[in-house]
Order: sequence, then structure tokens, then C-alpha cells
Amino acid sequence: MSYVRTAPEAILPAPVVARPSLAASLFGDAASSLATVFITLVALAALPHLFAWAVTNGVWVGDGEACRDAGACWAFLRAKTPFILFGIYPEDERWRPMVAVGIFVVLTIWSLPRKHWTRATLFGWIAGIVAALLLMGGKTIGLTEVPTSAWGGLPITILLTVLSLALGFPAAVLLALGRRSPHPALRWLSTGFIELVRGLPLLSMLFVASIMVPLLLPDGVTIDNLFRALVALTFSAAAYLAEVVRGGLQGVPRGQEEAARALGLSWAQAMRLVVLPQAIRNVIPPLTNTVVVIVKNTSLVLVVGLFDLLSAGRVALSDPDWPAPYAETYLMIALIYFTICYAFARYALHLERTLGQVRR
Amino acid sequence: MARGGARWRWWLPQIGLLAMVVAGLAWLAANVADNLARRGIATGLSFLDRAARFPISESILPYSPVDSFAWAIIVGLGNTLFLSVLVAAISTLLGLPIALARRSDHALAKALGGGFVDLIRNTPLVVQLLFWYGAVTIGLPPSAEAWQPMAGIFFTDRGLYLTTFGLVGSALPMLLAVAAGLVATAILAWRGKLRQASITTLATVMISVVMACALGLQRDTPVLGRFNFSGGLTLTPEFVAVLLGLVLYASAFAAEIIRGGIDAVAKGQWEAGRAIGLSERQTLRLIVMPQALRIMMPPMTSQFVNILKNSTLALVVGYPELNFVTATTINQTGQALEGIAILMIAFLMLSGLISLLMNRLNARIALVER
Amino acid sequence: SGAPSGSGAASPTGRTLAAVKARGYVRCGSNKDTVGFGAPDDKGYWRGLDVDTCRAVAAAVLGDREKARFVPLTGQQRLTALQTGEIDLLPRTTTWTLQRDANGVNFTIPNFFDYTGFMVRKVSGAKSVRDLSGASVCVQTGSMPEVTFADVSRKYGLNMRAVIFDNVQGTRQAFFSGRCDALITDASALASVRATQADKPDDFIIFPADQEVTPLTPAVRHGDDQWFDVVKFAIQAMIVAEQLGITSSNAEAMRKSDDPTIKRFLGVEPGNGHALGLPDDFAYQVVRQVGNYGEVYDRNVGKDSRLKIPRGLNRLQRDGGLMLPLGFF
Amino acid sequence: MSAITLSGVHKWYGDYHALRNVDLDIAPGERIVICGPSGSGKSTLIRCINGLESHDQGRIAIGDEEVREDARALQRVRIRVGMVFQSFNLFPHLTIVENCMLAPVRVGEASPAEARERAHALLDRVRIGDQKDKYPGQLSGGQQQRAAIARALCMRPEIMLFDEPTSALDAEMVKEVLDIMTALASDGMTMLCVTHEMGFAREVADRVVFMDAGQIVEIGEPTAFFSAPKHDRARAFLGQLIH
Amino acid sequence: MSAITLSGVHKWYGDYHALRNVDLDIAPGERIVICGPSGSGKSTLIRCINGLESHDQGRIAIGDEEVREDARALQRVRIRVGMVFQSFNLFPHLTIVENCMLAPVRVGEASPAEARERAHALLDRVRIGDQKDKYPGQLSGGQQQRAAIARALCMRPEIMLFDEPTSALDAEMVKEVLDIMTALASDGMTMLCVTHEMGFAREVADRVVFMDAGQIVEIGEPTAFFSAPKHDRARAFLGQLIH
Ligand SMILES: Nc1ncnc2c1ncn2[C@@H]1O[C@H](COP(=O)(O)OP(=O)(O)OP(=O)(O)O)[C@@H](O)[C@H]1O
Ligand SMILES: Nc1ncnc2c1ncn2[C@@H]1O[C@H](COP(=O)(O)OP(=O)(O)OP(=O)(O)O)[C@@H](O)[C@H]1O
Ligand SMILES: [Mg+2]
Ligand SMILES: [Mg+2]
Repeated sequence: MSYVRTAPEAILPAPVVARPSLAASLFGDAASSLATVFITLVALAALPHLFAWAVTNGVWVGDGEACRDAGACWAFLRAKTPFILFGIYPEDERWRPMVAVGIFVVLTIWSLPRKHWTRATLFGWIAGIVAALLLMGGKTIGLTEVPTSAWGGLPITILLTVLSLALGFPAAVLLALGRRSPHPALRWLSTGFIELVRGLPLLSMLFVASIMVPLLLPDGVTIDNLFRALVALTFSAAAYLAEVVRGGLQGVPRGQEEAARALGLSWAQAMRLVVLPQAIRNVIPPLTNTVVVIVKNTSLVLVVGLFDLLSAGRVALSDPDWPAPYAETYLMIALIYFTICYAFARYALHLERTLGQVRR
Repeated sequence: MARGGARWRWWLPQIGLLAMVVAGLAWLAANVADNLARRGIATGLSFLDRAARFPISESILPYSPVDSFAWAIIVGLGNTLFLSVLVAAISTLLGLPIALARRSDHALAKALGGGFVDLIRNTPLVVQLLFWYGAVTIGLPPSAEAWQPMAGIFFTDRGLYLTTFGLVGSALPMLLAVAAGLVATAILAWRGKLRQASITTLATVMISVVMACALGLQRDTPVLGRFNFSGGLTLTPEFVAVLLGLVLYASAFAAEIIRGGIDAVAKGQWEAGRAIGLSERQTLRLIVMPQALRIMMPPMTSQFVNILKNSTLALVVGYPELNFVTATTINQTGQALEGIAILMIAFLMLSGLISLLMNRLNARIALVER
Repeated sequence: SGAPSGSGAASPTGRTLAAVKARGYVRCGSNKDTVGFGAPDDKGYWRGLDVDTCRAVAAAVLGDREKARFVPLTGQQRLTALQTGEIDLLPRTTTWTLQRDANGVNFTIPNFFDYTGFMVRKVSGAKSVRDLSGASVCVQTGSMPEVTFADVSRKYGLNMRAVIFDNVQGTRQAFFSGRCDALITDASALASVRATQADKPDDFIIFPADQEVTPLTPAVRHGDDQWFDVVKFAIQAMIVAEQLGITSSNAEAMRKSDDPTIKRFLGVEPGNGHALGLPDDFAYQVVRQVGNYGEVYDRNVGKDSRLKIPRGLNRLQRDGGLMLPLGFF
Repeated sequence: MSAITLSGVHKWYGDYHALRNVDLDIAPGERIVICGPSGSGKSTLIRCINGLESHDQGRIAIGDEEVREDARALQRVRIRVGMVFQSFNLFPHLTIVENCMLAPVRVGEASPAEARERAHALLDRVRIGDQKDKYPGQLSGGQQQRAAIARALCMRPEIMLFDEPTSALDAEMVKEVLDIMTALASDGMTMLCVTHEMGFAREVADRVVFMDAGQIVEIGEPTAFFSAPKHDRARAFLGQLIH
Repeated sequence: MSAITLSGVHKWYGDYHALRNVDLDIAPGERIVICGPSGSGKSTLIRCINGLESHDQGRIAIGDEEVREDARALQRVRIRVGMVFQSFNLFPHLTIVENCMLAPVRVGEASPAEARERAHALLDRVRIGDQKDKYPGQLSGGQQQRAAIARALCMRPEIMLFDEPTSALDAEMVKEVLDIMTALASDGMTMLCVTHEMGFAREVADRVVFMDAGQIVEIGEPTAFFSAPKHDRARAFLGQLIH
């Protein structure tokens, strides 16, 4: 009836289990097999057409004439890529946007490892943004002046993204804190702003920015078109990010703030050092989604006459020398956006996993 | 103080802040008034009564260019609502199988589901809409060579033409039956009895089909005229592209919301379901989904608001929703201020309405807590 | 306008001119993808009839055609942008209509006479508007064509179906992919579309939608008469130069001409510029730097361009067109 | 025949050896209390018995039914074995009585009326009959746990498994639940219970199983075990419990 | 002078009268244990003392520093008073040593090196010096609570407040934490501790304060109080605790 162990049981390595095979996953049961066959058939039906269009009949070199009555007109993209990427920026000066894009790429790559998240990197970004703006504008640093109305393509997309995030995020944090504040005026204002912006389509906000802003300002004061689009994008980014941050704040137990206050930290210190770092960590996935939406939203400036990537692509399509290969152009633009957004999403996933290791 | 509340020491800065905001708004209003006067821009809503004179390519409300601007805007609003409701319904339905595919063990289904969601979510909706419009207009044959997958259905680059069945004789009993069914469904849904509501919907559809057959039908088949098919029901390429683009886009998001909802149900619930002998599918259906549904309500609310707002992009492929009609109105009348104001108020009201309805529904089905 | 406002004077004459001079460049609202009228080329250099109109004003006011900047505007933005002072001048294929004229802007002088036309495939057999009964028509929003479309459809009871876009590419893409039987827009645009985008231009025909001529006219703000005059005569300078046979290449030489009309025109004999508040050689600068109207036309939309639109209505009045030279004295 | 048989059971989580060669034989009607330090594998053991976790080696059987990875076999096992979790795991969207009726109607062959009747009887037995139409969220922890017990009993299981059924409860509520479990035990139900409530173990258990690091270290009569544990590890553990 | 003085303290939550006319005077070096039924206002009392809650009437003072709604005054109070919570409330995104260094560096005037040294010494003292570079999530409950004590001590407070520091711990870990608290007490630290651990109270407390419904009902020597509580409510409460 009673038992006492005398010798400990050996700790053994786990037996090697064969991973469930791909075949089992594909043909494990009737439903799986059916699904497999169906998906394969659809793919087989579609692929040859796609291949013929893109490769067999595709035109890789040549001019507009070569593309008439042919498959995909890749030659168009070859000819137009500089224009799509840099818009109407004067051709002789295109090295400047190229350098600006380079600055952002370098900064981004530099900022990836966590150990580079330092104050210096932050200043690096600020310096980088300022440098890119000066370089693009040119006047202040003694280059030919290129007005913002002539900026275009990818640099615009990147600038709008980076700036609307850089300005929108701090604003979002303040709005989120304001919305949770015990002080009614702050709370109403933050809530009002957030809900107003979130209730309106970005498109109509861009309209307002492009049409109404001049009416809102005193006679004679004008604001740059690019800047106005930036303001609209920043407002929208701030409102959306604020809601995400608020969600994160709600997920931080009240005890954290109390513990920080009990140690003598001020409210601002408690927020900055204890609550916000946790709040933001908690919401990396929705934050990622929101940032991706913000990146994609820059494409909407198309409707207010700026030459962003998509807009420049469409202007390129109106060139009478070419038969307007829409699908190819949109595919290329989609690919650029996809690369940016997807890379960002993967990075955020990685971040979430590594930051998550802090907890058990 | 941690839980200080609104103490007197805070009133002053708060009043100051409010005053600043009010002053700022007043300053802007003064500027607008001054600018309008200075530039001789006519303001007022009198233009709304004037004939619009421009055409609207399609609408669910009747419209002709002799109608007023006001009516044109209402027609645009009708299209926006129609499109949004359709997209919301279809994309939610489509989201479920995609979410389940992503969670399944079937390698191909999982990869396809994942690839679809990644692809859709990481490219701008405008680009997708433009792409689909190109695909629809370039991919389909001209009217003369219409593709006929089924008798009475024609796919052409002018749109999809469907045979419809009109009713002979008195349609009144049937309409009454359908209306009664819809009202019953609405009441049940309002009470949070979703199961009964869906059964009622199904019953309504079945009863109406049976009654339709009993009452007798008259086919209305599209016929190819000189340029176009006429008769039957037409879905224009613009509408198809917008619907396709918005539905695919929204369903990728819906799938993620549904998947998130399922994943967010505590693991213990799955285990408890299994432990009392329920199968995996029963556990999903009886235990997990009802709880996931509740978790999904808030993100679904934003999703529906987003669908409404995304519908404004329909203008790039020529579907005349509210934004498009308002833009045309502004262009025709030059009355930007009024147009924008109408647009924004309409959207704010619609977004508010969606939130209100969803919150009411949410309150109805919320888990009861102590 | 860039200068800060004074204290409430409703229309201080000459403010725009002073502001432009102070700023050092003219700001013009522009199309961004209407080839022939206003669009950047592959190198990012703006080209087009409207663009050259703006450059003519820059040459007249500032002596340098490159001192012009272009603000791409959508149809909805353009009038507001002008009214609010974001731009000094709106040369952007804008039709001169009563409603617009009455509502805060002034139209100067047409720089292109157009009409609204339909383009159809020859195989459809349609030869006039009346043949288009039941047809699908692609319409580009934002200008006269959509109103004209509605009007003719109603007038002849055609029951046409409109497919409307707010952008050029959408309209064109839809037409050539077979979405529409006809494309309605300004005939100039139709010509250019046919010449450049059609696989076989001869497969398409163009006919007018109605009897009306649509004058595309650069516009300025209400309330600044001096600027209104300046723009009018900068445009006129190109037309008169053609009348007088002055071109960009012979303008220099023509300054030595004995013809008093030419002398006055080129500012050799002073007075004209002064009256407008401009340098006396403003017309000379316009012609030398931008060219006369014929040159500008041919270069952008006419025989030297890909569009190859016949001069038609845009010939000088003496040649049977509508371009009427005014007196430079 | 034994109610539960485990022989040579091994279980790994990744590379972590969570159950090491566990042998245990439980007779019908026997009441076993399992205790041991945190992480010693108590929950793992109990979860392997009704197949919520799969074991990697060895054999587990409920009567003559082997516990193996097969949906139908698992369902047969789970119908015969009731389980009560530490965190109750009631279904929050169903009322208490609906919680109880779900399995009999959907898995067993009971009609709704029959299931309801059975549920009422059991809810009365755990003394929350008057709460039956409330939702779990409206009950106190002790009431929830009693409802969970009633739910498990509704399938008329031969065996009940309890995984620390009182550890998520406030001190005041522990007693309510232990009382119900004691009553169950006195009815002759086969019970396997992970708990550190020594009073309960003394009063009810036929045998106490002490686990450490995935192994069964000692098995004994409760009085003998608690007063004089033989194994060092058990002694150390009990020493810490009583302070 | 008293270390802590409360006189006529009232506190309301909305309409609920949570503290009713509380008077208490604690001498430097004194060790007080507060007990009482759930909801009796123990936490509220302790949280009012370091100003985490504001009291509505009466006076609370730490030495000569009055606790009042003024950011600077409050900060001075909090530097002098350390607090340990029931749920540890360590900062999960910082390592243990970073948790300890945060306040000395940001609030006190310590240099990072100095703060680190101090933290190391205190972590050794609570016997988790070897865990210092782990994150809270990687420690057991007992270790986390000891880290929380070290964190509070890092500010070198004159007074330590404990709000049920062991009630969220597994039985095995309670002792670790109580040992540390006992050691602190024997160093002469002024302590105010909400706890139901009678062993600890007996061994360490100078006085036991019993609260009920927002009032102080009984104050007494621990031995006397536990063996023969004078007030009915206290007697009933102690009767329930021992089951
Ligand atoms: N899903 C899992 N993946 C990996 N390791 C696991 C998993 N579940 C449990 N473990 C590990 O297996 C060991 C035994 O866990 P188990 O939950 O059975 O312990 P326990 O004795 O029930 O402890 P407690 O008293 O804390 O509930 C622990 O070390 C635990 O960390
Ligand atoms: N923020 C609050 N708002 C409203 N009422 C509160 C709040 N905090 C506490 N209370 C109420 O005040 C009373 C005293 O609470 P307190 O937390 O001080 O009790 P306690 O003695 O610490 O109880 P426990 O032993 O459960 O921790 C309780 O009735 C509680 O419900
Ligand atoms: Mg366990
Ligand atoms: Mg408490």
C-alpha cells in the first residue's frame, strides 16, 4: 500500500517524434484531400495564363510601339521607373532625393538592433530628417532651389510616412494620456479630437487640408501643399495611434503606477519610466497594424495633387508614347508598398517575440 | 494625487485650456468669414435647390440630371450606404473561412490564407481598387462575345448581367411575409438572440422563394442591344471592382479579427469543453465562437466604420458614392465650404450611428458580470 | 498672395503684381497629367500650352520664363486655390462659365477654343450624337463634358449610360479597354487620346457633341484689376506677335524694325509696359522666351507635338479662327 | 479491474522531462490525494489521465479503455472521467444550468428535459440550486467551483479528477467546496485530487501520492504520510507547509 | 516625536465611508500589525499614509511632514516611507537591480554606481543577490516579493508599509518573505504591516490593530489580542481564521 522511492528516475532525452508529414497534412482525410485537389486545380488553371502574359508575351525591352498588342509591358517600367520613383523632381537634381532616400534606408537599418535604441540614434533620426528636407529643398544649403510642389515619388511617400509617424506618435501618447486623465477638460478635448478624426474618412480630411486650410488662415498666409497633407496625415496617425496606446495603458495594472508613485517618482516620471514602456510593449501587434495603415494611407495624397509614388505612377501612365500598362505599373507600386509594410510587420513580430522574452 | 478627481487646483488650468481652444476655433471662424467676404465667395446652401445637371452613372435611388444638387447628394449617400452594408456583410461572412483556414492544419489552406491576408493587408487599398478595375475591364470579353457561365448570366466588360424574376399578379402577400420576417429578425437580433435571428432569416428566405414559385414568375433575361445588354439586373464593372476590392480588403481584416477573437478565448475554455466530452468542432461552435463573438465586437465596430470610410475610395474607379458626388458638386458650384461640411457631417453621423448600434448590440450580448 | 494683408482694404489694386515681384516667381495652378496642356515630362520639366501661358506671364512680369512655379491642382481644388490666393493665376483647361465667373474669379482671355466631342469606334457605325442611343459613354468629371453629356442625352432622348471618372487615366483606360462605346470630353483631349493611345488611330472618329464652343481660359482672382490686365496682355502678346509675324527666333532682329506697331509692341517705343506696371519690353520677353501663339500651339498641341490637333478655331481671326489680337497701344 | 491504470508513463514538454516512468493503479471507489511542490508534474499527470495532454510513453487506461490519441477513444474516456479545474472554467456565456446541460445533451444521449432535471438535482446537491439561472460571472468563486463540480457530475462519470480545486478561492470559500468534495467521497466516487488541504486529505483520502520532479516519490496512508513522511523531499516539503 | 500620526482621519469613496475617525500614533521603531476582515479599510488606511489615496478629513503626518495634496510634500513623504504591495508590483520591463536603482537615481540624489552598490547590498540581504539581472517574470513569487522589499529599502525609508505582503504567495514561499520581514523588524525599522499571519504578528509586533468597517476596533499586545480578543467582532474574526 505504501511506497517510498529509493532511487531517482533517470531524466531521459525526449524521444524523437516524426513531425507530421506534409502529405498527411495535405491528404490526411477526405476533406483535406478535397481541398488540396481543388486548390491545385485552380492554380493549374490560372498559372499558364499568367505565365504567358508576364513572360512569354511580356515585352522587356523596346518602346511604346513594341508594347502594343503584347503581354506585360515591362519595358515601360524600365523607362519610367526613375519618374515613378522621383516624380517631377528635376532630372539633373535627382541625386538629391536619391541621397535622401539613402539616408532613411541607412537610418532604418541602423535602428533595427535593439542595442542601437539610444538617444544618439534619436538625434540621428532628427538630423537625418532635417538633412533630407534641406537636401530636397536645396536653397538653404546653397543648391538650386526645388520647391516642394516639385518633390515627388518615393521620397514623398517616405517623408510623409516618417514625419507623420514621428510627429503623430508623441501626440498620440499625449492624447491617450489626456483621454484617461481625471481632468474633464483634458479628457473631453482629447476624446473629441480622437473621435472626430476617427469618424472622418482620411480622404475628406485631405480635401479639407487642400481646399479649406487657405480659408482658415488670415488673408495672405499660405501653407505649403505638402505640409498640409502632412498635417492631415499626422492628425489621422495621432488619433489612431492614441487609441492603440490607450489600449496599452489600460493593460498596465494600476499597481505599476502606484508602485512608482510610492517610490517617490513624479507622475511624469512614472509614466515615462514605468507605465508607457509597458503599455507600448503590450500593444506591439495593433501598433504594427496601425503603422502599416498609416504607410498605406500616404497613397491617398493622390487625390490632392501631390506626386507621391502612386500619383507619379499614374502620371507616367498618361504618357502618350506608351500604351498605358496599368496592371504592370500598379503591380510595381503595390510591390514597393508591400515590401515596406511587410518588412516592417515582420520586424515588429520579431520585436514582439524578443521583447516578450522578458516575461516568463 | 493618484485618485484626485477634479480638484479646485485643476479648474484654472482646465478652464484656461478650454478658453484657448475656443479662442482658436473662434479665430479660425473669423478668418473664414473674413476670407469669404474679402474674396467675394458666395456662401449659403441655396445652390442645393438648383438643378445638378451632371449625370450620376449608377444609383440605387432614382436620379436624373434635372434633379437638384440636394437630391444628388442624397443619391450619393444612398450609394455609400448600399456599398458599405454590402461590403460589411460579405466580408464578415468571407472572413470566417479565411480565419479558419489560417488556423487549420492543412498546409496549403494555411499558406493560402496567410498569403492572402499578408498580401491584402500590406498594399494600399487604392492600388488594389485600381488593379481590380483594370482586371475587370481588361479581363472580361466585350458584349458581343459575352461569357455565359450559366443560362441567363452574362459576363462582359460592360458588367455582369443577370436574369431576374419579376412577379406576376399580386406580390403583396410575399412582400408582407418578407417584411414580417425581417422585422422579426431585427427584433431577435436586438434582443441578442442571434441564433433564432439567423433561423428566422433563413425561414424568411425560404418562405419567400416558395411563395414566389407559387405566385408565378416572369423571367427578365438580358438581351443584347446595339451597344449593351438591356433588361435583367446589371452590375457595372465599376461596382464589381469596388465591391471586389473592398470586400477582399475588408475580409482580410475581418479574418484577422475573427482569428484574434478565437485565439483570445481562454485556453481553459477549450480544455473544459474537451473535458466534458465535446468534440473539437462542437467546442469551437458551442463554447469558443460565442465567446469570441463578444471579444470581436469592439474591433468589428471599428472595422465597420473603416469600411464606411474606405468606401470613399470608390471614386478612383468611378463608382459614384457620396464623396464623388460631393466632389463633383464642389467642382460644378465652386462651393467648397458647404460641400465639405455636408460630407463631413454625413460621415460623422454615419460613423456615430454605427458605433451606437454596435455598442447597443454589444451591451445586449455582453457577458453578465457580478 | 504672399504679402501680409493690409488692414482690410477689400481689393487693393496691384497687390498681386507687387507680391509676385517681391516673391520673385509666379505661382500657377496646373494640371498634372494633361499632356499638351500641363504635365511634367520624364525629366520633371513642365510642358504644355497652359504651362507656357504661365511662363509667358513670368517672362512679362519678371523677365524670366523660368520664374514660374506650378501647383498641381485637382478639379475640386482649382477654383478655391485661386480664390484663396494660393496661386496667382489659374491656367488649367478651365472653361469660362457664368457661374464660375460670378463666384470670385475673373476669366482673362481664352488661350484655347475647344468644343465638347465624342470619340467612338468606327465599327460601331455611329456618326453623330443621335446614333448613340443606349450607348455607354465614358465621361471625365470636373468640367463641361458631364453637363453637356446630360444635356444632349436628355435633348435627344438617347438614354445613354454614363461611366464617370474624376481622372484622365481612369476615363481613358475605361474607353480603350472596351468599357464604353464613346468617350466624351474636350475635343482637344480626344484628338490627343486618339493620336497617342489608340492602337490604330484610324479606327476611331470624333464628332462634336453640340454646337457650343468652350473657351478654355486662364483665370485670376476678383478684385485685382491691375493683375487681371497684366495676365490678359501677357497672353495677348503671344497672339499679337503671331499677327505681326514675330517669333522667338526673329524677335531680337525685329527690335530694329521700323514698323511703329512692332516698335511699340516690342517696347522699343516705350509706354505699354509702364501702363501695366511692367517693364516696357515685356512683350519682347514673352515672345523671345516663350514664342508667339502659333509657336506655342504647334509645340505643345499642334503639328510639332504628338497630339497634332489642327489649329481650327484657334487660328488667328484673320485666318478664320477665333483668336483675336488686340491693339498694343 | 482497476479504475485507472498508469504504467511506465513518460511525458516530455519539448526537452523537459515532465513525467518520469509513472506507475499508479487506482481501484474503483478509491480516493487519492496527490501533493507535491509546484512544478512537480501533478497537473500534468492528471491531465494525461483524461487525455488533455498526450503522454509520450507507457500506458494509461480508464478501466479497459486505453487513453490514446484518437478522437473517438478520447471522447469515450472523457465521458467516463469528470474533471474540475483550478480556475473553474465555467462557460461564461451560458447560465449555470446550461453549463450543466450542455454535455449531457450534446455528447450523452439525454433529452433536454432529462438533462435539466439531472442538472437541477446536482445543483441542489452542491447547494446552489437557487443560483441555477445566473451566469457564472454573477457567482462567487466558491459557488462557481461548486457549479463546475455539478457540471462534471452531470455526465455521470465513474471517476472525478480535481486539479487544486480550492487554490483559486478566498479562504472563506474553501470550506464550501471541500465540504461538497467530502460528501462526494463518502458516496463512493473514485476520486483523484491534487490538493494541499491536509485536513481534507486526512479525512477523505485512502492514499496520498507525493510527487517531485515528475516522479512519484512516496505513496502512503494519509495519517502516516503527514505525521512521518519517509522520503527526504516529502519531509522537507511538509516542513515548509506547516509554519 | 511620533513616526506616524493619524488624528481624526476620514475617507469617503463616493458615498461610502471607508475610514471613520481613525486615530493612531506610532512611535519610531514601533512595529504594528493591522488585521481585520476583508473590506474593513486596512489597505485604505495604509494607502492614505503615503498619500496614494487622499484622506478627506483629519490629519496624517510622517514625523513633522504633513501628508497633503501637494506634489512636493507628497514626494518628501514617499521618500521617507517605503511601501510593499500584495501583488509585488515590480516593473516587469526592468531587471531586478534596475527596479531597485530606479528611484534612488531618478528621485534621490544617488549616482547610478552608488545606487547599484546599494541595490546589490540589499538584494544580498534579502538573499536574491544571484537573481539581480533577471526580470521579475523569471522569479518565483517569494523572490519577487523579496525584490520588492529590497526596492523599497533602496530609498532608505524611515518607515516601511506592508499591505498583505504574503497573501499572493504560494504556501511554500510565505516563509521566505516573513523571514526577511522579521529580520528587518529586528533591525529596529518602523513597520506598519497588514497581515493575517498570526505567527509573524506574535513574534514581531509591538501592537496589533484590529479594524472593522472603517474603524479601529481594538488595539492590543499580540499575545493578549490573539488569545483573548476583547471585542466581539475581533473574536468572531479570529474564530473564522482558524479552521
Ligand atoms: N505546456 C507546457 N509546456 C512546457 N512546459 C510545461 C507545460 N506545462 C507544464 N510544463 C512544465 O512541466 C512541469 C510540471 O508542470 P505541472 O503543471 O504539472 O506542475 P504542478 O505540479 O501541477 O505545479 P503547480 O502546483 O504549480 O500547479 C513544470 O516544470 C512546468 O513548467
Ligand atoms: N477606489 C475605490 N472606490 C470605491 N470604494 C472603494 C475603493 N477602494 C476601496 N473601496 C471600498 O472601501 C472599503 C475598504 O477597502 P480596503 O481595500 O481598504 O479593505 P481591506 O481591509 O484592505 O480589505 P482586504 O482585506 O480585502 O484587502 C471596501 O468596502 C472597498 O469596497
Ligand atoms: Mg498544477
Ligand atoms: Mg486590502
